Amino acid sequence: MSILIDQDTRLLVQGITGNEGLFHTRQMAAYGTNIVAGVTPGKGGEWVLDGKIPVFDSVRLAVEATRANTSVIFVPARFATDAIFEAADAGIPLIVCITEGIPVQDMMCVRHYLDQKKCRLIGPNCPGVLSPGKCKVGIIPGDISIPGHVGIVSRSGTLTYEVLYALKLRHIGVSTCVGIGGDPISGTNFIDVLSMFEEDPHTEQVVLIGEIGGTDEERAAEFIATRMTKPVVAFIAGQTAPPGKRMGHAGAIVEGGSGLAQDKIRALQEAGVKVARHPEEIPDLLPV
Amino acid sequence: MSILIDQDTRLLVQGITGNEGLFHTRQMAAYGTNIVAGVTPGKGGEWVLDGKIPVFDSVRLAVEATRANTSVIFVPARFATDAIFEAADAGIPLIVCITEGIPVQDMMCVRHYLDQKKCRLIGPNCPGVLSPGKCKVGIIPGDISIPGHVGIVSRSGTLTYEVLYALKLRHIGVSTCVGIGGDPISGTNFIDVLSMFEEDPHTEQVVLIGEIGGTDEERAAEFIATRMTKPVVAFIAGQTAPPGKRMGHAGAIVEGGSGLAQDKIRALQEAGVKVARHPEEIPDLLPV
Amino acid sequence: MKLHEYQSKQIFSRYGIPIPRGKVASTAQEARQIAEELGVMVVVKAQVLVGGRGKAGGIRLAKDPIEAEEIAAKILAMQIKDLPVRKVLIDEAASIHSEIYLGITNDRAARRPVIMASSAGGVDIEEVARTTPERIIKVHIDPLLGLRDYQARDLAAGIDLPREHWRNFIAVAHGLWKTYTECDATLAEINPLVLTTENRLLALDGKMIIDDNALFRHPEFSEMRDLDVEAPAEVEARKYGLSYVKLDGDIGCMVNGAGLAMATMDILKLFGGNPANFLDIGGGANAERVAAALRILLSDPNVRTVLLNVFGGITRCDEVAHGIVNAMKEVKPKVPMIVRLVGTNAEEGRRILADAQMITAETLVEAAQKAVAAARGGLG
Amino acid sequence: MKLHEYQSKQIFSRYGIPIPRGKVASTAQEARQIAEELGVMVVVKAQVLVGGRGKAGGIRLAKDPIEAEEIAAKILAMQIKDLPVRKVLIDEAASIHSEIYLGITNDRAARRPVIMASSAGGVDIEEVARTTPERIIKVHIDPLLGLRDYQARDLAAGIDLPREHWRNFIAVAHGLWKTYTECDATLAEINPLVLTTENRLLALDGKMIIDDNALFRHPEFSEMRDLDVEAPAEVEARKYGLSYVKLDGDIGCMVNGAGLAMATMDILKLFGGNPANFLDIGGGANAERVAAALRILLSDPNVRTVLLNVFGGITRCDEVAHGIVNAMKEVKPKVPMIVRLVGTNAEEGRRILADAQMITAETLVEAAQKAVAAARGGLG
Repeated sequence: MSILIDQDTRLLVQGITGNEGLFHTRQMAAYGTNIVAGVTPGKGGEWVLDGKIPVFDSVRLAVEATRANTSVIFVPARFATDAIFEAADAGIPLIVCITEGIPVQDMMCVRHYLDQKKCRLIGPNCPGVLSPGKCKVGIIPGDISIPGHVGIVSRSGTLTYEVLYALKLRHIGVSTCVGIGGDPISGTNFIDVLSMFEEDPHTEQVVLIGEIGGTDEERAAEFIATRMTKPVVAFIAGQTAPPGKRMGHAGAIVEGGSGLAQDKIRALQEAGVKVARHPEEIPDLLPV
Repeated sequence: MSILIDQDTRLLVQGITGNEGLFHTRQMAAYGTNIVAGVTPGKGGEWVLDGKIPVFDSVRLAVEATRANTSVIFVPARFATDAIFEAADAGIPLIVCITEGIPVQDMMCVRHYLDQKKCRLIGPNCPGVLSPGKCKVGIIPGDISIPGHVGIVSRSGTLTYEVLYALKLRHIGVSTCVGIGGDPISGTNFIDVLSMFEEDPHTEQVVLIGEIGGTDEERAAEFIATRMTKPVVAFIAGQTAPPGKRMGHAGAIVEGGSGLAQDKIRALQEAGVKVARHPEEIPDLLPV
Repeated sequence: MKLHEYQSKQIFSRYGIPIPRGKVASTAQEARQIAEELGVMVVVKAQVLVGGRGKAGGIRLAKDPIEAEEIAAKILAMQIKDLPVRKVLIDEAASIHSEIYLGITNDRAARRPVIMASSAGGVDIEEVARTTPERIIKVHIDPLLGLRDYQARDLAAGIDLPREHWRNFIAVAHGLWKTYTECDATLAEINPLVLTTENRLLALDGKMIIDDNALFRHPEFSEMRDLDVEAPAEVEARKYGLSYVKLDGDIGCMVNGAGLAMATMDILKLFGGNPANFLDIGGGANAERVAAALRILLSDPNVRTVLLNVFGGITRCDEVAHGIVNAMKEVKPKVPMIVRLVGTNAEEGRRILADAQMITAETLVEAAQKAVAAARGGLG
Repeated sequence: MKLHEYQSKQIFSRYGIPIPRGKVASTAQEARQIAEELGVMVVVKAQVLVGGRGKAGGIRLAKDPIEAEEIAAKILAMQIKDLPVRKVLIDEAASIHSEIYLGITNDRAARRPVIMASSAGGVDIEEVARTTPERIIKVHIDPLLGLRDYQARDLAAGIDLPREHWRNFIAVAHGLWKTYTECDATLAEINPLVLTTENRLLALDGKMIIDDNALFRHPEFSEMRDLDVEAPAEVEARKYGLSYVKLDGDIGCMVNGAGLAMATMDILKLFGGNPANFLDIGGGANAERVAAALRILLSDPNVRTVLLNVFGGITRCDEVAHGIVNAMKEVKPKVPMIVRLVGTNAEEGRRILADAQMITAETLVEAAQKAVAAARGGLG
């Protein structure tokens, strides 16, 4: 088993005819993801991937025609907010937004709106979700991870790939890897994913990869201490990051003394979480 | 028993120091309504009704101090929208807005917002709610009705008083009388109140007083036909109203061939509702 | 309140919706000057707040300024459905490829704004709704979220607009949404929105209705109000905060409360009478208000009798009766007056009025029957 | 991006928030002219994007134009916390009765905007938050509904503002909300908002930070960017779409991915090294991008060695290696280069780089250790 995505995922790709959208559609299809439709406004009626995937003008039309139940968004930042609303209004229950660079006020509105709907958003500014051997939604390389029982949740991209790859080298498999994204306001937070892993019978232990900025890791620590039975191993990036400077990700910034890596590490350790000193230490800390 | 308001109502009056607010606070208190607080921004700390009712600057403060569970709004139209939001955000579960003249776009936002909260709004542009012998919230004269088992729901004011009075003269009592208001967008519609009456064990029959404009009566007819077991008698005002003209109430207008009294009467009759030809006929149509 | 075409289009333009070049004229001479300035073929359009201008000859093409002057002179001398034409709009003529309807209004039943588009533009949209409703595409808008791009695009796709025009169409839809919300409109409509042979979208005709309840936020609109569209008595009534609607009958009605006023009109009809008006005098009913209402009501020469129907609730009937008596002294009506008072202190109220030599009634049925009889000359 | 005080206040003013009369000057002479125009006592304020201007002597009163010129000359010659003062704001001096703090920012944890007020205005609000948090009143705003009057009133009541000023305060709060939303600010702050002895509310100082992600909606802000505040290398990096932050150490870092870049810095520190920078070269890593990154990195004279850490995922390591080799040919670095490639086709990538005479590493630990050693002169 896995969380969020699996063999029943019927994927819609928003922005399918763009460079990035098309490239990753090909990758996802090659991985075995069931991609049922694409959307590019103005290109409805076309087909991509050698005529295998129909393109629609709108999400509503795509859902009506293909019963898509998950959407992944590759459209540019200035159109991505609208793409999220469109998917949500079309009744798609799971939206994965890869796009980086969405204004934070847009995301506050999006999050507020989605909280009132039965709709989960992963991201934005995230690598997506991978359930090894079953389904890949997003851009996480498929060949760096094998199926197994470790759940991974991360605010990062390549750092997560590192961890997946390090686990694979040690023959440790993954149930699902969820990239929740590096923006200050995300559709899904650590706690949301941790509680899914806690309930997923096939996930036995969890790796949490956090970074400076915000207090999401601290709240995750509290959740782990009070509500989780499965062991959690963590890594927090950015101990050497200076305050007041954005470290690549829009959300990775220490502001007003808040968001320090040290505080997050301490909170996690106090919650009984083993915190790795560097990414390659993670496999060693996982209980056998 | 009654619906919406009774002896457990702890009433807050928004706009209590205004002319109308103060006058009707006196009337409601004289009727026996438990008025626990008033709100007039900038007049917090004062007392009204011979020092019996404290005035607060905000609904939040009033609720914290007095545990008010119902609010009635008498503030002028340009401030009424904000007063509704304030009451809703302070967690008041029942808001009765007497104010006439609130812009319709404001009401669309209000209704949309409240639909996502556990908050019921009666009105605006309504006379309020009366549970004879128990509680009065609004401006319905208290002495024109006696306790009993007829539920009344109406879009009108004085026309409702007429009906209450006509019933009283025949010694027919009322469980609760709800004025839902004459605006195009109301917080509460016929169906909401009909379903409350249907569930209220002390209400045995219902009088519905409608008027031209909109299709709320038609939807009520469908509800009555499919979901109600209690007998309903109706009266629809405005058979002689010309199309395209607003008849006093903002919502009383026949537009684009929709909202005609004749259509409403037909729909109600087809739903098995006895429709009175004039208000004084209503008592005759009620089953004994 | 309704806005004229030229007013609506000026507002559209402010929100980025493209409109034809043009100007409004009050005289034929001005019309000629405007046509000269425009320097192209123009359309002369009567500005009256009523439908069917085109059929009535109120919209005509002029090939040059001289013809524009002639046509403007003729149109400015017209009455369209009883309304005088006081202004004409001189617009540059557009070369039309196709006509679209685009409008936003309040959907009462859905309690949300609805944006509608149709490829059947340029004709009466209510007629389209009746005969070929599938040709109207409707999308409801979340009032807190506002119109989304994808919704506007859905409309464009729904009316089969060629894709190269989607972007412009979406911009027009956003402009109309801004117009609708920022002006507190209950209707903001472009009909037709034309696609010109030069591939431009252009709002050729526009209509707006502003929410009267929201005028306090828009003092600028008060000056735009066209009083021609209302009976003078209705304008007068508004000054006193009275709600008055003129009808065709001969029994003047004065009632407190809108619902009761409608019910009173209805019962007159039920007993064979014909109400001359709707008139809600509201709560309180003091002498000044009642007097104003009486004057307005009696300004209608058709009125052969007056029925006063007042329910005394919070206001006691004896107070109301005094108010009526004082108003009667001032106005001195020459037609029979039937008065029905009911509710708190009704008996005392009736006694006061009986002294004032008015016909009183206890029930609504009795009042209606007496009023009908009086209008037929059988009473008073 | 941060805006200067004078820019923020001009924007505030556009949204109806009262600000002192004043103008910005680049020379002492201009400062004198402005002071003459104002004709009253003025304040000369250094415009630098850093806190503590007052303490540094960057804000001074001038009683007449001559003194304004003298002071402006001095301030324009200053450096405040390493930043040159290029402009001064000349504002009319206000007679202050009391000082308020009013600000709106994004509350990440609550995922909503929060508006904050304090009667402890004029001082560092973060200091107030630490020492007397009860003096800051916070109200969260529904992003779809916007700031409500009652919320602004709650703030006014919460900071014990005298009631006669509530109405003006609410207007200022609405102006600030509009500023915040329409400018896509992540911070819009008035500190202090003063109550003058003439009973006016006046935004004496202002600060705004604009969401970099939203700049595409606000081309006007791009021109306002003050490049002084950033290291020249950071400005240069932005041109290439690279994310670069200069640090104090001697090991230059080039990594694909922000999280991995931070983790790389951290592990260097863990093994006793000191990273010279954060640098995310993003996905792909073609030769041009790598070359630009290398140039920027090597422009820092402290850099004694370079660590390249690239995870090959979608992009294969052999491709990346070719990119690196080509970049090296162009840039020709003179310091030792440690390269770690991991992921898809890593072995082949490492072989290509070995040919290019670079030091390769397999694990992150190995790479970090080699880089630390190289920086100490023990390698290369």
